[in-house]
Amino acid sequence: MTETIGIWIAAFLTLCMFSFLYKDNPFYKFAEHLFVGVSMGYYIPYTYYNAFIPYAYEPLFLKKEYILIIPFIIGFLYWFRFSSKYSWVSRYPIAFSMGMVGMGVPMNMHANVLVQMRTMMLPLNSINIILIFVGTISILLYFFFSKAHKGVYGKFTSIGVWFMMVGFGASFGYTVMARISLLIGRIQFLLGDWLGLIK
Amino acid sequence: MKRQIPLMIVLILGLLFVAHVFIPNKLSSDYLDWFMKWMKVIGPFAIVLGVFSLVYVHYNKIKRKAPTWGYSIVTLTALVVTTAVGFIWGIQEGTPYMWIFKNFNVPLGATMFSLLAFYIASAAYKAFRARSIEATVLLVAAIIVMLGRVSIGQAITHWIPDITEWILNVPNLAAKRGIALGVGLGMTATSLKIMLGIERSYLGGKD
Amino acid sequence: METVTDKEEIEEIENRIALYSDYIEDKPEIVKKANQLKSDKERMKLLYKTHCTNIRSFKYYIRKTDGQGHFIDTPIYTAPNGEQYIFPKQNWFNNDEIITLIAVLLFAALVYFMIQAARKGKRLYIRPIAGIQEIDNAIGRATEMGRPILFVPGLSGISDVATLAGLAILSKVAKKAAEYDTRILVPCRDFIVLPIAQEIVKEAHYEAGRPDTYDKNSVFFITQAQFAFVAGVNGIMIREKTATNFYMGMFWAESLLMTETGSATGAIQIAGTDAVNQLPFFITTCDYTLIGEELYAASAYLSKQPLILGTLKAQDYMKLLIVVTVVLGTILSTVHLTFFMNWFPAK
Amino acid sequence: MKFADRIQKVDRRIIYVILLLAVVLPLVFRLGFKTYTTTPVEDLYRHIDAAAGRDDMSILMDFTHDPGVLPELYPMDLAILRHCFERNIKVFTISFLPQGAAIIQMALSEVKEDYPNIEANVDYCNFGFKPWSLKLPIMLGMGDDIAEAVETNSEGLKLENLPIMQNMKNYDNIQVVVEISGSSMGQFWVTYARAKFGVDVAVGLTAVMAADVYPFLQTGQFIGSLGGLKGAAEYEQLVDIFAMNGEEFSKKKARNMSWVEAQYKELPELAQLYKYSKARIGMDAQAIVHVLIIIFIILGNIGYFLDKREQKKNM
Repeated sequence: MTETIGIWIAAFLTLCMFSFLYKDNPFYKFAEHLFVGVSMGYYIPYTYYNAFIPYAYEPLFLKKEYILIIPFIIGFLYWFRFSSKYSWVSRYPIAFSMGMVGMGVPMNMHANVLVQMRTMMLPLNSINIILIFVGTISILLYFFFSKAHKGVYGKFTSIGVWFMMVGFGASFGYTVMARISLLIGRIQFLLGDWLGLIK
Repeated sequence: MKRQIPLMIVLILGLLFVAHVFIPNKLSSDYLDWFMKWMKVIGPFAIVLGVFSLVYVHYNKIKRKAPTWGYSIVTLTALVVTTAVGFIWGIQEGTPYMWIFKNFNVPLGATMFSLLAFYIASAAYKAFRARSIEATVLLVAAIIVMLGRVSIGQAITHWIPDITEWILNVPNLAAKRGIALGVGLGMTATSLKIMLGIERSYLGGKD
Repeated sequence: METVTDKEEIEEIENRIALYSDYIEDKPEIVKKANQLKSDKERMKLLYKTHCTNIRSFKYYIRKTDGQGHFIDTPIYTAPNGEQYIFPKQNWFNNDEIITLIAVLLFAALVYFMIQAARKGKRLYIRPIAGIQEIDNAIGRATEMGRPILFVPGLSGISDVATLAGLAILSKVAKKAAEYDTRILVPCRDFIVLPIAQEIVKEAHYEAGRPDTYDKNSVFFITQAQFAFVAGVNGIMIREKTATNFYMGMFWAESLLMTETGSATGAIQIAGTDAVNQLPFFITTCDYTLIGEELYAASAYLSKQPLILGTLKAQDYMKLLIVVTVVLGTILSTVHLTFFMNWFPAK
Repeated sequence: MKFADRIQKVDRRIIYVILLLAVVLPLVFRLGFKTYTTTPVEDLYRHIDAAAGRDDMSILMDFTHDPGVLPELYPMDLAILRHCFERNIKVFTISFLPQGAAIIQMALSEVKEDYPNIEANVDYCNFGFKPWSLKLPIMLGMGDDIAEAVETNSEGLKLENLPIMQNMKNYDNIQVVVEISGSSMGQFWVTYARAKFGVDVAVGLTAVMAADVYPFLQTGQFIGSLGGLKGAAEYEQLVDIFAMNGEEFSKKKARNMSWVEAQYKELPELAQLYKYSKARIGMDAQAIVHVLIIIFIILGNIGYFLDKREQKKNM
């Protein structure tokens, strides 16, 4: 019973969303605002049960690790964000959590730059590897802004544009695919779970 | 006090984290353990920011009777009801809370972006133009990939999936690597600027 | 407590005591040592420490295999002092990461000094970007047609670099528009971006010497909701018949909806974003698109803001270094000298 | 009105209706196209399959996605879980989004229906939701000790006491981390977990991101990837023709279409359920719509060029 009611509600909300295709209307607006509320309302109990209880409450109050009172208080400082006078206090927890960017510096360099560089230095022994090499170098030089694109250099960097356009084309094709997949998913729901036309 | 100390905290913790990456010593892993433990306590409090600003925006709308304020009531009611259900009946499988997720969150979220399929179809017809040679190359590559990823491409000739694979593995790879290297440097630069206190917009506020 | 009187029981207990004392006597040094300690806590500490050392100690031998199930083993390695277990030593530096350290130090120095140099007003060259010429032409066209210009500074907030770059470009576009006396419309989605954009447009009118033409209502907030915002922007394009549309900043899935309407109304459209996934849509629907970092470069070129300019330059030099290194490494590896390549991490 | 104008000025609602038909018709009247598999998907399948039957190896699935991308990613969730349960592979699940935690529960209960012998905390363990702000602490902490970093499972039980954890210590016991998401979360795993601890990472992505991961596939930073509905359909097929039919994986066989066809005929009943072939059925509609979109692009451009020529003539 609840299952059926659920499916009908879901179908109704799906149609509300689709009604935006005709034009912006109260049904769509209702669904949109409902979505915002439900998503946030969903977040609170989850965080409470799965994060606050095991990580903050239990160690401090049940295991009595009293040193954790300090981060507990720092966490509370987030609340000051909404006071116009003391909003600067909330910078302390933000700053504390920002400390981790330090790790991002070498790790990003390592994973996103150096590892990629290593793979770029493969021996040029096949046509594809040569193409990848030329493409990557020419794109890097295209985004090198300290020299004007003129003469042979300009010609070389314009190769980069061709490579990029093919790459963007691939993304474009895939993006089209993604959007259509989402629609297919919704239609599968409407036809299958709701109307029972597909089995 | 208002700005300098938070910046110092970021700098000191940040430098210690840089050191942590390079130093495989027990001291360094103890530092990480300490930070994690504290961060796990601080982390959950951050949710307050999101909830508060949402409530604040909609409460204000209702108070000022701004246009479409009625919908703000919908948002706030949904927020309160969902939260209450979660706290009263719990959040495990089979509770009303999960029922709300399945029948409200899922259809609303999934449908929102499926609208884009319609927009893409109409844009394909009305706006995707081969305005320049570059745009033409882009469109041709896109068409090949679109055909190559579905069975019809395979049915026409096995060359289409093969060329698709080649496009993805060679020119696409080169393009994405060139761009990713730039992005990688950009991310490193942003992290550096935050750590060194050059970039401070995340702190918010004016003073 | 009860007293044991039965003879057999006494015997058994005595046996057991004897057994345990033997056991302790025979035990390794460590148990004896622990036994001598006074408190339980200290005893546990010592045992735990030994436990940790022991589980991290290893024996080594080398196995050579042909990958088809045949193999030969060497005898277990024995150190000169006869010890077979080896305990790893704690290092103070991870030698595998030395190249990362060098790269990070180099890059950090570049970023720091380039931003300082830009702040001191040092002239840092940036090549002219093709799109900038197009921006001028597009403003000129709107003036000729006597229709307004639309400028969307992205949908994201102020912490996004793209938004900052977009706003820097807005300041130049607004100034040009003020000089030509062409109306400019700036719809915003973010509460914090709104006042900044207003300030920028106002400033631009003053700079152009036409404070009288500044209209506060031309920079306005529509709504936070992603798709509703776009619906609002589309309405403006159709009602106001904008001649030129600029999209500069961060865009998400909604990008396509705006540019489609713009192309239907026949406006000239110029876009710039670092959202890689939206770039293909902009390229096929707009007349000119600033791709990725070109957006930063254009804004640095136009505004000379030290933060953007300095970072851009630092990244530029780093890129040059990458190109040189990679070309060198590739030449070496092609002639089978792989030592250089192997300095770089593989994982 | 001229031809060029007429093609350019079609009402958008007509286009919408045509699109809708192109989706609905193939779903109702099934076409039954067979998909073909690609290297990144096969690599992931093989890699996961290597942990079959071992109790000191597991895979970690990170469900950091929300309902917005479910149609693309949910078939992947089901297919990978089914593969693991069928082949007796230990699975950990985690999510850094609260919505993701609910999706884990949905997926687990849906697949578990068909595998009554699979037991929670013995054959799989759901870590549940961990807050976004803790993603790095947990990711890095697991390199040292999973039980210590994650602490509790979704029911609040301490990990160290669970049977599944007896032989699991850290990333050495994780065959592969499979990040299923519509964001660049996979990069985090590569940048932190892989760079520091060397754990293998693979991704299941929405198609929007699918083309961007190729550089990382070449470097081996991702050992495999599933791209969008197509990737999900391929994985479904691999699970069916190999795991469900009790065959060992072989790339040659997977690429041999007539062998694949023959395998389809021998499928056990369990594999023929609608929920396990959702992605492949969807791909039929996908094929038709792709062709439709291509026709739209070509028609639109014809109109555009005719128009342009007209304008030149008039000048």
